[in-house]
Amino acid sequence: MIRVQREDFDIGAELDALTVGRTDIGGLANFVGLVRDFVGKDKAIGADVAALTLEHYPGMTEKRLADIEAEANARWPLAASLIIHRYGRMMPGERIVMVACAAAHREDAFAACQFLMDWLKTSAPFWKQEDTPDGPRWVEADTKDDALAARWKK
Amino acid sequence: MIRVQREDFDIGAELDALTVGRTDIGGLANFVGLVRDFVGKDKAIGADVAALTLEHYPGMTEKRLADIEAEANARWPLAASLIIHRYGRMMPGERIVMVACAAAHREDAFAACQFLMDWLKTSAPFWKQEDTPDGPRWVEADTKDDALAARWKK
Amino acid sequence: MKLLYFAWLRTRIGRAEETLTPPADVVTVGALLEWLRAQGPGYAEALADLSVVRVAVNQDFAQSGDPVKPGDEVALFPPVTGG
Amino acid sequence: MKLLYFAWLRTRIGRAEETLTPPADVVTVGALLEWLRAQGPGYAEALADLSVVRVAVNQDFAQSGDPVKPGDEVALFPPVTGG
Repeated sequence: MIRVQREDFDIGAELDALTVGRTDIGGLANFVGLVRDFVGKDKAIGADVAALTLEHYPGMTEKRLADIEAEANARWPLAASLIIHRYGRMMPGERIVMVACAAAHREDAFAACQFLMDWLKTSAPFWKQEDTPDGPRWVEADTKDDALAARWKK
Repeated sequence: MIRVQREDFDIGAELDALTVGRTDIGGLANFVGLVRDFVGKDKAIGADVAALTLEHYPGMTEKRLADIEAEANARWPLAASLIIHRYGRMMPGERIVMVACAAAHREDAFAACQFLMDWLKTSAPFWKQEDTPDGPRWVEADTKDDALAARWKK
Repeated sequence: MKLLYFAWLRTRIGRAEETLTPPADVVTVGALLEWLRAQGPGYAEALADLSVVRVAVNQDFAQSGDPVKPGDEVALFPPVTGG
Repeated sequence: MKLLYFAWLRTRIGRAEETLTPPADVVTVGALLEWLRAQGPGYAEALADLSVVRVAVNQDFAQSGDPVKPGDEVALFPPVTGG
């Protein structure tokens, strides 16, 4: 299941809904992305971020997320999967994205969850703008994310 | 933080407690292990499991989990980490274990979370006994888990 | 043809969307980008470096040689940065 | 010396813990296991295949050559299966 929404989400409630009544799930891997208050690798050297605004492409964003989720389900035997991605303005500490994958075995759940995050980062139409002391700044794509996504190429 | 307990836990509340008030966390990776109602790779060929009993070694179990957590924090720059492992009798669908790692960047959070699960599976003193139609059965260690843990050897 | 612009392509071009009618010989993504670039200084600036411009045609990623035709929805945007 | 047994080692030996006084020349984990094995049929059965027996001395994993001494807490158990 995929959802693109402005509102925050409740991780515990979402995970419970994913696994409730199921007895075939051995492992549930989950990733949550949050707004950090600094840019780059290191808080000590990075600029401050006061807020983050996520822009998306209504229609294509949902389509891409559904495609990515279908690809994960084709590659790994998943019992359940979920992608929630927010858009709009968010403050540091707020949740941006959540990906969860449930499977009989933990390796499948972990691998699918990382795959979804890597692909989502490099192919789902979202763009981040940060409010910094120098004004708003569009986040540039990170080549490291391309490298992380490339490891899943078959 | 580590906890060894008989009671169930609330994933959402635990994750919220781990990240509340923090603005330096970009990624939160989480794994939850649950009781499956079948043995082995495949439900179609595996025996049914009616219940699972987890035995542990009070004292050493806590010590090992604390050591493992310290090792993860030495290897990756984690903002927060949590291991909760239950013992006692559980029914299919119940939560057994939860591992969560928060970091500025998602690769560190994912890697540390997988490391903790792999090490926990092969070095924390817990033993599973399954109730099957043929009676109680001690689960045998899986050589696959040894292989997964070995990838972290430096 | 419906054009959509996102992120800094939107701010540089100065609008989020518009309907344009390129000449009949503009039949590929690459030709469309070349033609757009000549439509004014905002377009020229936004499309100066095509290595940081991504294109979707009817909500699917498209390459320079892929076809475009009247009625298509064509979106231009920078490399994505979600997640 | 305090001995603890877990999982099927506990059920085969028939108790969870006991205090024993091995001979003075039992100074390694390996020697302790050999001596224990001779203490009765339950011990012999439980310790028949040492490749599936793990040992902890004072709550740290120990190998066959590691020392044991009076007053130690020595635990015997199968390979762990938690998580």
